[in-house]
Amino acid sequence: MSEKKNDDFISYELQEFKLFEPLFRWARKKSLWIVAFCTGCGGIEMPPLATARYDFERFGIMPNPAPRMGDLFLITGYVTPKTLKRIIITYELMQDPKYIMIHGSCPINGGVYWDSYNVVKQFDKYLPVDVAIAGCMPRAEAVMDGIMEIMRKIEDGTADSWKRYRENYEYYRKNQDELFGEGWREKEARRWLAWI
Amino acid sequence: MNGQYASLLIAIPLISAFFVPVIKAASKKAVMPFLVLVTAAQTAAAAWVFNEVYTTGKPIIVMAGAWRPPVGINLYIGHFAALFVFIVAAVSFLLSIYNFKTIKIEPIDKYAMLFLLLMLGATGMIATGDIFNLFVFMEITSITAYALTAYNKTGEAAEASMKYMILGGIGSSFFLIGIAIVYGSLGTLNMAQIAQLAGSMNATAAQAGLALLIFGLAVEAELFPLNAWAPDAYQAAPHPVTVMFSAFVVKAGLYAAARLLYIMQSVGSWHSVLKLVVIMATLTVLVAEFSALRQRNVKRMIAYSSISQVGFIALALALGTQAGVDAGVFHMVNHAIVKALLFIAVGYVAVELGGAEMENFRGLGRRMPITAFSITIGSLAVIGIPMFNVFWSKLRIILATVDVGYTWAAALVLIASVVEAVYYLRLLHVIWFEGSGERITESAALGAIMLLLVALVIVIGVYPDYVWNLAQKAGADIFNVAQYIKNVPLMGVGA
Amino acid sequence: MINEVPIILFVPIVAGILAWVLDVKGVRELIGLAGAVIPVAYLIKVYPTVADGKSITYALTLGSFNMSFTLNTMTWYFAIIGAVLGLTMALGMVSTAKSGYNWLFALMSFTAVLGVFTAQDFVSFFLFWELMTFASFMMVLKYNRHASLKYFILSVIGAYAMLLGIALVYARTGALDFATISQVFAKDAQLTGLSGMGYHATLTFSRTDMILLFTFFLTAFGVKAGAFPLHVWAPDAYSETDQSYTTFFSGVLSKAGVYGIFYVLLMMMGAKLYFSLGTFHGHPLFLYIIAWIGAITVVVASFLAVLQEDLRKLLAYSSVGQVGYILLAIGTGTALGFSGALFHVLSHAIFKGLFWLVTAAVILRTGKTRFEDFGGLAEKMPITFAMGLVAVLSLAGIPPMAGFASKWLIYEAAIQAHMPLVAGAIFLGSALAFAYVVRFLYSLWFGQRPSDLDDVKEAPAPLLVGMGILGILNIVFGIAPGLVVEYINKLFRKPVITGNYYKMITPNGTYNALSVTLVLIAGIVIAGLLYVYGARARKVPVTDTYQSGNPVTEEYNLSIRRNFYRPLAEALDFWLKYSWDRFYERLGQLSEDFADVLRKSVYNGNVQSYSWYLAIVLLILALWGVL
Amino acid sequence: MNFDVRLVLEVIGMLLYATFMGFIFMGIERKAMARIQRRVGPPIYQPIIDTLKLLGKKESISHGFIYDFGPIFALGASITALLFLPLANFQLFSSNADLIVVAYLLEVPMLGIMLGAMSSGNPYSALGVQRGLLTMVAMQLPYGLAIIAIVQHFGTFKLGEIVALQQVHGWSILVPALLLAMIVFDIVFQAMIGLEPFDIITAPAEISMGPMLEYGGKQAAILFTQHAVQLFAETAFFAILFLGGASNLLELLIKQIAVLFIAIFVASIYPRFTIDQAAKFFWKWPTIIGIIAVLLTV
Amino acid sequence: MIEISAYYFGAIALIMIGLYAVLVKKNLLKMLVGLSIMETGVNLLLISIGYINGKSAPILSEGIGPKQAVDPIPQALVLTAIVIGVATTAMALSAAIILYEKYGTLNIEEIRRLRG
Repeated sequence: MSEKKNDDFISYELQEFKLFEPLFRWARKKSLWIVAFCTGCGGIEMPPLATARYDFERFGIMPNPAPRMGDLFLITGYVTPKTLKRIIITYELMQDPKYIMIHGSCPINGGVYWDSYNVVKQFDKYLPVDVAIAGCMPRAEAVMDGIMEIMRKIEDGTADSWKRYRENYEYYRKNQDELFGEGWREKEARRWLAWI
Repeated sequence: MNGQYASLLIAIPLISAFFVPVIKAASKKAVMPFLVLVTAAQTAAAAWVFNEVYTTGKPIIVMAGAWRPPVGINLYIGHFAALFVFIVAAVSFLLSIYNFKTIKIEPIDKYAMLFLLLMLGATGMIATGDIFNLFVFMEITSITAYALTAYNKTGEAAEASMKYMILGGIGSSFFLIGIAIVYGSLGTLNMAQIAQLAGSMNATAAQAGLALLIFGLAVEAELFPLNAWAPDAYQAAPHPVTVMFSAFVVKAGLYAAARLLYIMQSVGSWHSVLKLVVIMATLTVLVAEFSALRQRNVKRMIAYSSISQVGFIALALALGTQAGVDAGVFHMVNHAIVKALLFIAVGYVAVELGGAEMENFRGLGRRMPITAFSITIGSLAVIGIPMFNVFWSKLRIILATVDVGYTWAAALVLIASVVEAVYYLRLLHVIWFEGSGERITESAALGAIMLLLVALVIVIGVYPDYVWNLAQKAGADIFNVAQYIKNVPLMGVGA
Repeated sequence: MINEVPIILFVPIVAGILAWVLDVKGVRELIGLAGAVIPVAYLIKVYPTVADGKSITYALTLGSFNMSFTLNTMTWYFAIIGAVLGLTMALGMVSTAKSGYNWLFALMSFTAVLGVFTAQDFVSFFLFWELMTFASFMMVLKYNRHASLKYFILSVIGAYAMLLGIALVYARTGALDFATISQVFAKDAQLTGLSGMGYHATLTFSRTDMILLFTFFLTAFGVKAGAFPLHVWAPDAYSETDQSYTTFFSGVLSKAGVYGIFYVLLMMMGAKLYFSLGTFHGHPLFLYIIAWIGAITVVVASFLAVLQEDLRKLLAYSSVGQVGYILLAIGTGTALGFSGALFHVLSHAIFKGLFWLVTAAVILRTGKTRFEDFGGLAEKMPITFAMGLVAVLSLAGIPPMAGFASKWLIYEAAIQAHMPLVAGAIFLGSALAFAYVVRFLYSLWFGQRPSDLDDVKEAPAPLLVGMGILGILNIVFGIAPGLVVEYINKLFRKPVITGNYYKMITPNGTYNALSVTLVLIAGIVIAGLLYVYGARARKVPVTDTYQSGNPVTEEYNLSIRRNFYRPLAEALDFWLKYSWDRFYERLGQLSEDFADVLRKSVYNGNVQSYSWYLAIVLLILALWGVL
Repeated sequence: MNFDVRLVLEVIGMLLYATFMGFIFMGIERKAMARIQRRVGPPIYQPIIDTLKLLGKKESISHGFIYDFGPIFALGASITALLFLPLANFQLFSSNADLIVVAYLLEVPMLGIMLGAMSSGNPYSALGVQRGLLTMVAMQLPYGLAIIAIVQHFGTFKLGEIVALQQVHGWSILVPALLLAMIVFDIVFQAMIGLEPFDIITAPAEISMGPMLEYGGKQAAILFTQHAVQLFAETAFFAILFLGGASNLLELLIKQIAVLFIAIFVASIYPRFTIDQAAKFFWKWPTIIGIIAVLLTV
Repeated sequence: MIEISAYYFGAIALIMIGLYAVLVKKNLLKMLVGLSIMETGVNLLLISIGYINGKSAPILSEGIGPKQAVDPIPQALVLTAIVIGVATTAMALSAAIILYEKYGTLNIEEIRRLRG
């Protein structure tokens, strides 16, 4: 399954909108839909952002449970290999252009789990990242700032993690396979068959 | 040709019956062929009579010793009798062939004798014009029937025969009392004369006489609850005998009952007797159908079905209208054909597969296709599927019943018919869609007989007009008593 | 000129018998097909005559009953529906029927139905009615004894109820042909109306008679139409037979019941029933009863259809429900309602016929019937799927389809007749119809395909032809409902619904099918422009969907195959405790037990008790006063 | 049908207007909801941005023909439903179809969405489909009763005539029976536009948007547009049936927004029903009120 | 023509006794005896119908013409009936023998293999 799909995914030719591209770029900036993968403690920073005090909805940001429609993938804390598998799969479901923002120290360098055998130390080895917010935990203001940053990057076209993922797919794939082993998707899928 | 030759109908079987021992003395193997010969002769005679009656449109009156009735005893072969004597003879002829396959138990000569006498009794009951003569023929029929029922010599056979005897004995005793009362008050035994005089009869005597006559015949005619002997006798009797019971013995009883009912229609209590018979007939249909519902023995099941059909006929005959009687006669003909077919086929299966239990019928469609096909057609006909003969007569009966106002009776017998459909269709499913087994070669002669009857069923079903016309004439013969009186050349005495 | 009627009537059964007797593969199919094509051809041939309002009559005398069969405006309508469905059935059976047995009884029921539709007297009506019951029963018996017996018992109860009714009519009028009886009823109705106004008249039929007649005939036709609570046979019988045959069985045979109600109860004795039974809130009482029976049938059958787990059962219950619509429309008692009913007879026949053909194809190719075994067939059987989609759209009543046109008429009729609750039942029923067709779509065609269905092939050509005929009819009559409406207007001899081929105008409403179609197409084009502008789509497999981030393979079950509408069952659990089916089963069981008790106690084997019976009868004779 | 330039222009204009206003309605919905929660909320034109963004996605996937056809069909059907409504002084095609047709057309988009959702093969989508259909089953009875009450009261199916009669005799809701019908219709309306307490279909936190889950990019954009058109059509339908229609677009707009606000207020107060609760609810009070309404109007 | 005479009562009494035996006695033979008694009663009834008080037997002899004799027909009938009765009884008894062989009893309540 995975082999065929990923070939398609790479060979797929992205649509270029010539005339309306600026309009769409503006729209992308103003309408970031979050696929929140609330791992770790960062997830708790989301409710203040969404509610009356900070209210990110005024920037058009909206949590959206459907990854196909999502734009911004928020990784809000440490990532274990097990969660990373899900993150990769969900990320590949999202449609270009898509952005990743990592949140807190743990995905950047392992943070307090720097010596844990079971935490992914360097998230951007596996998936490309647009904005990383340092801190343990970053406060809501910092997160807002990160969001502002990503909006600015979208506007000037430097939020290009999705392009990088396509271009350097071999690299990311190699790292993923190194971590999980070859054919991990099938293995993972089959693991749960026994439970059903 | 002189109409008096019609007395051959009585003479042939009677004389041949006495010749059976002689034949047996010559060669035991010749008994069965002799039976075929006699029944063929009888059929020929009956066919001639049938043709004669229906072409001239006049009944044949045979006067014993050329004495005019009521002094002499007469045979009255009207439209009905001609038709039924022919049916009796024809069915007997078919059965005489069937006998080869089914009758293995000795003494065959006795069987042959009884067979002929049973045929004679039924013929006589239908043909006679004298009430006591009717009793005599009825007793001939009964006694031969008792004997034939017990013929298999098993305990069951003897038991069934015994039941039949006790009930039949009581019934005939009361019938005789009825005759006594009628004779006592009218001084005549001739049916035409009774019809003539019935109006002037002492009311009490007439009521009692009529009721007892009908009671006595109802035992023979299998009306509920007087029919308790019937399923046992049907089940235990040899297969050809069962066919005879169902095809014409009971019909003879019914005919006699109907004839007596209608010749005494000027009796004061006539309508209440009719009503009583209607109730009994309806109950007969209901109880018999329900009893058949869970039968495991197919022969017994069909016996119950036969009883219920007889109930139908009785219902039709007791309606007291021309339409009812016509329908009843039509149903009699159809029922004789269909039940002969069914009992022949089932009996054949029982002979081949060692019993008429439901289990033996599993996969019959593959094992004995012709027999299975015959049973199928027969069953479908009995249920009243269109394109088969019984449909028409059932339709006629229901129309006639409601016409008289017995809607409840029609409703009840129709409910019973639903039950009938259920068990027959279960049987069909067992035959065609369950189980399997090795193919059995079927006898060509029996196959031919069954297919002949099947063809009759279908032909009458598709084109009922001819038989319906016969039935109408025969029905008029029973219903139109004035014509009956006119037809019999009474001597001007007794009145 | 040879009379066409006997040819139309008897060709199928003769072909059936030939097919059964010859029973050679190839030959029997050809004969059977010919037997189904000829009636259609002849019916089309006589169309000009019939459309002019003339009729073609064929009479024969059988068993001294005068029988006559007529093709007139009314009967032609039903006959052509029957014949076209019969043709598609035959096309389907070329692929699905494995023996001459099927051909014999399928074509026998074809003849029987045409006979019922064209009969002009009660004897031939009853004869063909019984034949129809019998032939269809035999088709079921081969597959399932229990279902067939249930069907047969109920049908025979119905048929016998009808027989009683016929006998009662015969007893009162002495006639069996429709013309005379209609006259008697009409005259009697006038007299009843007069006697209601204080004028004394001797009536042929009393009020009791009419109640009896109504009960008898309603039972008879209700059973065949599958009306609540006599519907229990239908789901089993429709599902347990050759599915190609069910095309005809559910599409046409159930219409015989409708035809009976329409012809006998309404056209023949309607006025008399109206005067004898009176009114209820301004509606004729007998029509009110029919309308409510229809409404309850719609609701109950549709709910049950939604909860089915078997493809055939779902469609069978749906058939029952759709016939409920027709009854309901008849029950409105207005010309509009009758038009709606007649139109729905046609549209139900074509869309449900199409459904059953699709089912036949699917079952033929997969050999499965339960929803849990299906999935993802749309890729494997694209044409069949397209036809299934047409049927779904038509049944769900999506506007430019035949199903909508007729349903719309029924809505209008029911609301205009001021039967609000009955009309509410239609709304509920149509939502339920939506729900169950989606079940059909989802479980069969979409979602993940079980691995054992990977080598399923497209349906065989004859089946596709049959489907094509019905599919095209669905679309044509949907876009141009006027074609049908015009003909129906001829039946009433006045324009009940005006308009042109595309437009139907009732007194208070309009529906222009063509404009709806065009606007819908325009809308789809507009939407399509958006689609075309967007990024080119990349085809992904079913496993490439969001499963909360879990990786899945084809071995996972990604479809909800079982208990799709479980929450509905939970919401309805109180009502689902009661079942008419179980009630009848128990009744049957009880009567069998009763039969056992009866037989064991009456025929107890003791000759002495038998003697007692004799004595008791003697006693009764004495008490009766005759002894 | 004659080719009528004016009509075509009107249609195009109305489509643009309705789509735009529909988006604005969706924005109002979000904005008002935010204000009720004491948030600033997105700009009122936010749904337009969202739709543009979705349309501007550079990638798109498909699960097969029906997956693509579903949303297109839904949008087409919504447009159709819209064009058969008499919108203020624009009659468009409304003389060609009546109340029943429009009521049906308003349900057709549902089928399109269901078709697409089902063909994606996602179990969450299937659950959404199931819930959507069950909601429809549940709400259809009171919905039907409300419509029947209207028709019985006015004695016609033609929307134009219903509006005209209301202009003469006053709004429907001034009639007691129709007020009851309006209450019923309003409850049903909540489910029709998919707001709490009947947003069981999408239920974002439970089944991840239900039927829409697998849609992204252009298909989602089409679905958003469809929702906008549908919202406009449904509010207009409400206004036409119960609030006396309108003589110009502004009046219509005011009435539509009034209807919308009621829905928003209700939605922001109530939590979500489970599906069987919803069914039981719909078959209890709304049905009873509906029956009273129709019996009063017989 | 019917006059109430003592014979009638006798006949009816015999019939009733016979019927009683059939209805009540469990022994098959007793039932058959009852049946015979009944037949006798019937025959007596038949005879007594033809009997005219004070007339002689219907045998044509000297001094006894048709006018002096009782009605001869019932007597002829009874002769026939007796013959029939004998035949029936004989049949019944032979069946009883078989029954006893097969069932080992003559109790009618135990001879009920055929039922239902």
